[in-house]
Amino acid sequence: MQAPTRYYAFKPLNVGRILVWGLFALLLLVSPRVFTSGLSITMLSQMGIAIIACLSYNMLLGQGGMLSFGHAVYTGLGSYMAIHALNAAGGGTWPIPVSLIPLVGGVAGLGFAALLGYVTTRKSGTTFAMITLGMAELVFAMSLMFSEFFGGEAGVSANRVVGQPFFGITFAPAVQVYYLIAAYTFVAVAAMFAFTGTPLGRMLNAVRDNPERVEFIGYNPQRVRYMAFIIAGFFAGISGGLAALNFEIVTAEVVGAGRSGAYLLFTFLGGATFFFGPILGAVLMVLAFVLLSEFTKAWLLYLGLIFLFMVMYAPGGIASLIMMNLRVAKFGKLGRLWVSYMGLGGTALVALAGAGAMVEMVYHQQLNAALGPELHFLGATLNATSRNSWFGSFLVLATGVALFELVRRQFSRDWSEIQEEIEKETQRKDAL
Amino acid sequence: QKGETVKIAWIDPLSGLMAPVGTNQLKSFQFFAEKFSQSNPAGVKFEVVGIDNKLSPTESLNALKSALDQGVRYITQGNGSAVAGALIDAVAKHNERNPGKEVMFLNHSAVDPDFTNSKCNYWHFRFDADTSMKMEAMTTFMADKKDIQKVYLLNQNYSHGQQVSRFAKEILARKRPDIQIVGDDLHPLAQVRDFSPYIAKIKASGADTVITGNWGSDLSLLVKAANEGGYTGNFYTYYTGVSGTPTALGTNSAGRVYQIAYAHYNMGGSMEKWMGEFKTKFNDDFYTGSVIHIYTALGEAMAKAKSTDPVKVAAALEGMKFKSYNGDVEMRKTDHQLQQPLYMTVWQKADKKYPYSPENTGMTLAPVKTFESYVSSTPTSCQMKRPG
Amino acid sequence: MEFFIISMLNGLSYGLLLFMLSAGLTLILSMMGVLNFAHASFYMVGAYLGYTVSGWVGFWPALVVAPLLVGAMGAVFERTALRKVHKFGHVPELLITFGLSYIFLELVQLIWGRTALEFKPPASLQGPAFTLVNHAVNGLKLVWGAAPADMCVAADAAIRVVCSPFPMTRGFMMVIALCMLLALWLLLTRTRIGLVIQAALTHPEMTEALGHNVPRVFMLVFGVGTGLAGLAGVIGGSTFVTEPAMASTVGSVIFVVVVVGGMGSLSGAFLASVLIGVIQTFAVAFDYSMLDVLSRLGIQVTDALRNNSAAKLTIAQVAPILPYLFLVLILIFRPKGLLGTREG
Amino acid sequence: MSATPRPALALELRDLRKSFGKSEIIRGVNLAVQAGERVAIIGPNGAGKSTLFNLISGRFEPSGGDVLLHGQRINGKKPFEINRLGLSRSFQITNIFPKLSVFENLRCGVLWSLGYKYTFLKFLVDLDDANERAEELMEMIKLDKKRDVLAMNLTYAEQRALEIGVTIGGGANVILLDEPTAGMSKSETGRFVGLIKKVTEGKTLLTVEHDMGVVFGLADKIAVVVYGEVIAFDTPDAVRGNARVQEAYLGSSVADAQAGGH
Amino acid sequence: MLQISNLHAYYGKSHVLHGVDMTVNAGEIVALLGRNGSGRSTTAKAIMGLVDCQGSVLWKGKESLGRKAYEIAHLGIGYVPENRDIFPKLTVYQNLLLGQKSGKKKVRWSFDDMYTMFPRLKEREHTEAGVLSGGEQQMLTLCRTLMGDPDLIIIDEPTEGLAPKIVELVAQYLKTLRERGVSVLLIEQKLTIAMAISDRCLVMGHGSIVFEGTPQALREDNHTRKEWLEV
Ligand SMILES: Nc1ncnc2c1ncn2[C@@H]1O[C@H](COP(=O)(O)OP(=O)(O)OP(=O)(O)O)[C@@H](O)[C@H]1O
Ligand SMILES: Nc1ncnc2c1ncn2[C@@H]1O[C@H](COP(=O)(O)OP(=O)(O)OP(=O)(O)O)[C@@H](O)[C@H]1O
Ligand SMILES: CC(C)C[C@H](N)C(=O)O
Ligand SMILES: [Mg+2]
Ligand SMILES: [Mg+2]
Repeated sequence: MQAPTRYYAFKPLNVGRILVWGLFALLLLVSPRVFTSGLSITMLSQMGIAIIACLSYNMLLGQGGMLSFGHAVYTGLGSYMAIHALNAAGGGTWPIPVSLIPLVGGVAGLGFAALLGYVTTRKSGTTFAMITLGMAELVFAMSLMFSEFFGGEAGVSANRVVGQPFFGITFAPAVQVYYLIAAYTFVAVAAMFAFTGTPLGRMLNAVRDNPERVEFIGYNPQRVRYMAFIIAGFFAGISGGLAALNFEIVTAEVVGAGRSGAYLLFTFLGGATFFFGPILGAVLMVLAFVLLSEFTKAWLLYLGLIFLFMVMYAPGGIASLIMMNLRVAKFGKLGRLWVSYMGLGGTALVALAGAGAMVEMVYHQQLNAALGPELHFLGATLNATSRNSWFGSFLVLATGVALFELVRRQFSRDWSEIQEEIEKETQRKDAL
Repeated sequence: QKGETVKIAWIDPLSGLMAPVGTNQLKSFQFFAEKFSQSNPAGVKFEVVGIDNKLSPTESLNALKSALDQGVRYITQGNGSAVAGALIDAVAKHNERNPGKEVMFLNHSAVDPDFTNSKCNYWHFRFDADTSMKMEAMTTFMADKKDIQKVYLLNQNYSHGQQVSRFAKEILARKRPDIQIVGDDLHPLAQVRDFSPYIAKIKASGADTVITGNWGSDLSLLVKAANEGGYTGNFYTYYTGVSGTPTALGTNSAGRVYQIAYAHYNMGGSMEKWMGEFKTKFNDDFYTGSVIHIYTALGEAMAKAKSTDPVKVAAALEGMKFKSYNGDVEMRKTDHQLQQPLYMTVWQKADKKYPYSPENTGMTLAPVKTFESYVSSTPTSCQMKRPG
Repeated sequence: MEFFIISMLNGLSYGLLLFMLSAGLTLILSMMGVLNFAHASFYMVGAYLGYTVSGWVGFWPALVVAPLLVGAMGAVFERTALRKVHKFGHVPELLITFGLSYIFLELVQLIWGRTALEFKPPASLQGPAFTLVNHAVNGLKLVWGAAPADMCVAADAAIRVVCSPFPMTRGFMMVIALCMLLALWLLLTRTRIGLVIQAALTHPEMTEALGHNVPRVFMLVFGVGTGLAGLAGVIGGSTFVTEPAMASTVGSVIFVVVVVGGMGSLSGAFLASVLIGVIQTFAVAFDYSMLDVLSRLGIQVTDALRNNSAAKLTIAQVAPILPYLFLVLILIFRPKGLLGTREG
Repeated sequence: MSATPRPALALELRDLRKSFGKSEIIRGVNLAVQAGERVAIIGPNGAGKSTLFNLISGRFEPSGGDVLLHGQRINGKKPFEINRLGLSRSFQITNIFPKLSVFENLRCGVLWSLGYKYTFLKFLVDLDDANERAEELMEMIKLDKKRDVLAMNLTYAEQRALEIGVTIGGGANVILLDEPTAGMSKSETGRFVGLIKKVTEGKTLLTVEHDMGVVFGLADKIAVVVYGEVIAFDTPDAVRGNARVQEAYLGSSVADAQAGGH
Repeated sequence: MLQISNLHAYYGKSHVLHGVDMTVNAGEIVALLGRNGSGRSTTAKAIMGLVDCQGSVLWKGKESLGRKAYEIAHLGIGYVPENRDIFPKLTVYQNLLLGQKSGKKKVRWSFDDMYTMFPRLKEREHTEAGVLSGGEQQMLTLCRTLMGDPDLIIIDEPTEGLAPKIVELVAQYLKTLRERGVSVLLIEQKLTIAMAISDRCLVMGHGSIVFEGTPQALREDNHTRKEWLEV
């Protein structure tokens, strides 16, 4: 039989795709020009690192259905190997250029994933999750016991300014490290995207959906999981290696359960079902840990609440929200929603301001009372002990919530109407 | 420099395991910033910028970056030697790579002796007494107690605990070779819920004294388990006075728990007034005395340097002698370790003489012996590299 | 000998505390398939509520009231949040409990502060339940309550006398845990509710179509499960310590218990908790390390090796991480867990 | 598949046995299927037909006896190993990849046999042979209109068709189908039988069915399994006439099946 | 007894039932026929309250639409789904036990009735239901619903995957049900059987009822059979 039109192939010149990747590259390039302060440079660097880590994590979670509680083991061990390599380079025992150090991390991640993954990937589902949890706890405990390699809880530090400057690049200034990280990020993201389109990548999805059936079409699901695990370990290791360069110190926390949990939470928050979801998650992760905790003492509370609401109302993560709206936009109906969106955003902000003020006052009373009862919140001065401030905040909150509910009802009516229309349109197209 | 504002970035945990201690210390810094802004020889105003580092070295580096962006030139930290080590390193690199924007690190409680020995650094100044100094004083005290025969070492398995154990063995062997070390255990940090197995083991070993560097719940649970398990020996500790532990000790262990520190709850004088004020204001106890050292030292050094530039202040602070609440102290030039008196105190009922009762327990830490600076002073191997 | 007995009792009672915690978790996991990450947080909330309530009405009423309150909170959480994400699958369910644990931790710190509280057991539970007196000459003797002081001191200094009291609180803890085991066992095997829940887990619609009010049953189970955690909290909080870190320190160990025992197997959880409790307790007593083994085998040890931290590590030092080692080994060699019937 | 002349027997079962716990479900089955033959397996519910398939395809390990595929002993091999030797099966309860599209499902089915194995250094879009084969299959099972629909959104009959498409995709020459037409209306069943005939052209086919119309329309030979034993293995006409089969299985509805008329 | 009028049902956004009207009287077997995908199963689910729907479903004169599935079950409607939905981890016995409703005293059916009906189930009484053969599962589902003692039983494709002999048995039992006063709404593919035992036939096409009448009438109505039932 002949297939006259090969319509399964992607368009050879996919303009949209080139545009997206071009924009991504551009974004990586200009970001440090826009955000120039020391903190923002290091945050940008950390975002790059986190992007690689979260994407590699999503290879397991989103693409392979493997819920791992121990991904930090591979990023972390990658970091350790990289920092030892950096020290070896600095000590002159191993002439390796600094720019290749992250690869050392990658190889280490790959090696450890091959070693530990051999046991973990034999199982799937909750058993897999629990083994990874156990492994992670063990590695973390060992990191405090075997101080030769892990440097105890003081960790291992190094100096990344090693060897001769190469075209003036010493990696002393943070910006130079940022560009190294950006380059790695771009390549790693591209490589991981490419992976989704390979036979192994597709079989990984099949294993996620129905591991039993995979066995009857010739594949060994354990082998598929294992190989994916190793590849994910490699990218995780690269991310760890970059982190070692960026911080010039590696401590036990990099293999800790908290780190693994963060990968899971933020990958999910970004959206595990879409390739780009974890990228958003990674950016948010850095923002949450570095910035949110500086803005407010209540950051953990906010983080918990964000998770609660996101999981309840947007279980597909931010990526799925974006895709839903893109779909609406594709049918040219987004215009009908933007007023609602403005309304939703506005009223939500009002409600949040009210709630935030109250939360901040509580925290202020508990933590910062030494500075007097006054605190600044969104440009206003509140008095944590005065009835007026409390009453005012509550009023703001109540108004916000009430208005929000009104707008929300209107919005959800509009939304379902639009969805129905879209459904009809697609059905009509199918029928043609 | 008169009238200038000196910002000090406080980089310590406000969340996680050490949050109670961190919270207390941030309050202390803010409280005394206000006090010392009112009067200091340099006439500067102190302002504290509190940044939560979650007890994480890497987060601390972020915090440092953020502080630098805000134009901060002085940072302080103390919880966790891992963090301190990372910060010392980062500050050193920063100062090297960014001349003219130097930052000074004021260490208020990180007690790893390495920081003033093998890893000593010009920009780091320690106002606490390090583990070896405290052990020096503690063992001097123990040397006189002839009824101590068998000692058990129980510590957290991380650098601080390991060092306590190491110094205890070394120094006891020197001062009281007749004392038998009947046990030397390390347990994971903040993981153990139930210390009764350790108590059973201690009892089985026949130890009459336990030396422990434990803090927080690791100390309170240990003593609690000891009381329940019928262990009647003494405890020699580093951190009995720290948040949470007094409550957990309760009234049970009167006369059996000793603490070695550079300050205590019943110092009298201005300290007594401050602690009272602190307590009424926050309903919490002030115990991080190094805060006062830091403000005193900064004020005097700035006055001496006639500047708030860390480069000049550091030069002035080196080797400076000043008066603090615990007497004459000196920032030793060779290693930047403050030389100061240490106090042995014991947990007992608060009374007229020693009235201060932490966490309203009705108990107090009563001084039993004072060690002058020269007693607790330890030699240093520091080869300080000075800039320029 | 008395060291052995006391250690055994310590191990058992610690194991039973673990069981109290994991019982609720097992219940929720086996019945609803939800890996409740906030379980330890409910335990913590139980301890704090127990503290506050016993301040108002005394310990014994608090022992009843606080778990009920915690259970009610659990039920409300199930109704308002967990139920909404049930249809999205297990990972969202797990994550929402993750989020909840953050919120609980912050709220507890806001309400009760960040330092440990002094939550004392009532006078009737203070003091020893019995005391073991080991007299070097007269041998071992058991005395109910505290041993009179003169019994613990020998007239002759050469004779060694050791008194080992066993605290009442621990005895009480053991009794409650055993009652819990019994009650749960009855609930699961003697009532239809257990069947309904298991059925609803895989086929909720069908179960409803057969006339069972599935949502209410789920709410009930979650309420009971968290209520059990609350009960464990009141007991654990007063026996050990009530502080914000109390949740995170037991958090992962109870997962180990549930998995090692076999997911969803109550008897497995019981066996696993007792086993882990006892192993951990006895491991503390062993000071052997690799070095000791080597030297006993007559192998020359180099100085470098002597200072190697891995070689120096004693069993006592690794005791607290033994559960995780146990977990990994069990899952590799017996993925069903000790008494589990199914995998994954 | 292979160039070597294969033995005439595609599949042979020798005294095959399987017990679950105490109860023996398969009690010594002997069966020899010639290459290119279509065999229907019928028998009462719970007789062990699906279990037989599970034993052959490696889902269960036999408790006794041998399974030979093209003369090679395959007991105890893993399902994927058996599949690679050229045997493929479908399931009684639909068993596909719900979150992949129709096309992706089919393409997954063909990858291994085209030699792509675990590769991650080639792009799927560049695998012309795999893509063409998947397209072909899609047309064969008449799902080309639903190319990009996720499998979980297909109707039941479409899912059954996809199940068969995935099964035959790997180019196996021995195909096992477990109740392929269950749950279909008569009209669809007719269409489906035609489809099955077409896609298994020249291959060895074993199928389990309760629909006598399908059985008689499809099979060259019929094996009757009752209580874990083959009580008859013969041509359709001979089986229909067999009194034991009548009594144990068919009842009077054979007449119905014929009345339904295919 | 059951009266449905203008019933519309939706799966998310897709509109599947377009105004179904039908009745089932006491003590009657009604066959609901139609092609794959015509919406018969959806009708069953709609009656049980398992899909979003609008319209009216009167059961014994009272509106049951909008109630929860378990309430409807308690009102006396039993449902045997097409995909079996046995509880795989529970034993056969436990599956049957769950069919029983709590608090109901007098019931028409006992365990023994079930076991005499399908002796095969008795043999496998303490086996996990998940490993039963396809046909055994089908028997179990039927019995499980009967244990709840419904007044109306909706059966979706009960003969799927059953051996011809058992199919006859099932047909026989459906008649027995009718004798004991249970109404049956039978959704079937096998026309011969459906027409042989039912009192009335309904044919469904594209989400609404396109034919109603006796089996005899259907047999004679060639147009309907061609258009809505065969190719
Ligand atoms: N894993 C198992 N454990 C125990 N018994 C099993 C297992 N698998 C199958 N059985 C039993 O083996 C018998 C045969 O089952 P099988 O599925 O092979 O029947 P079948 O011939 O395919 O019937 P049907 O036509 O109804 O699908 C059944 O009684 C079933 O309960
Ligand atoms: N869960 C669902 N989500 C979306 N559409 C569905 C769902 N279930 C069924 N449908 C669609 O609704 C329509 C009617 O389905 P229904 O199952 O009621 O048909 P049926 O007459 O019972 O057919 P069958 O013979 O296949 O069982 C079909 O087009 C089907 O694709
Ligand atoms: C403040 C102390 C309780 C902590 C101690 N300084 C440490 O090394 O971690
Ligand atoms: Mg079968
Ligand atoms: Mg149907």
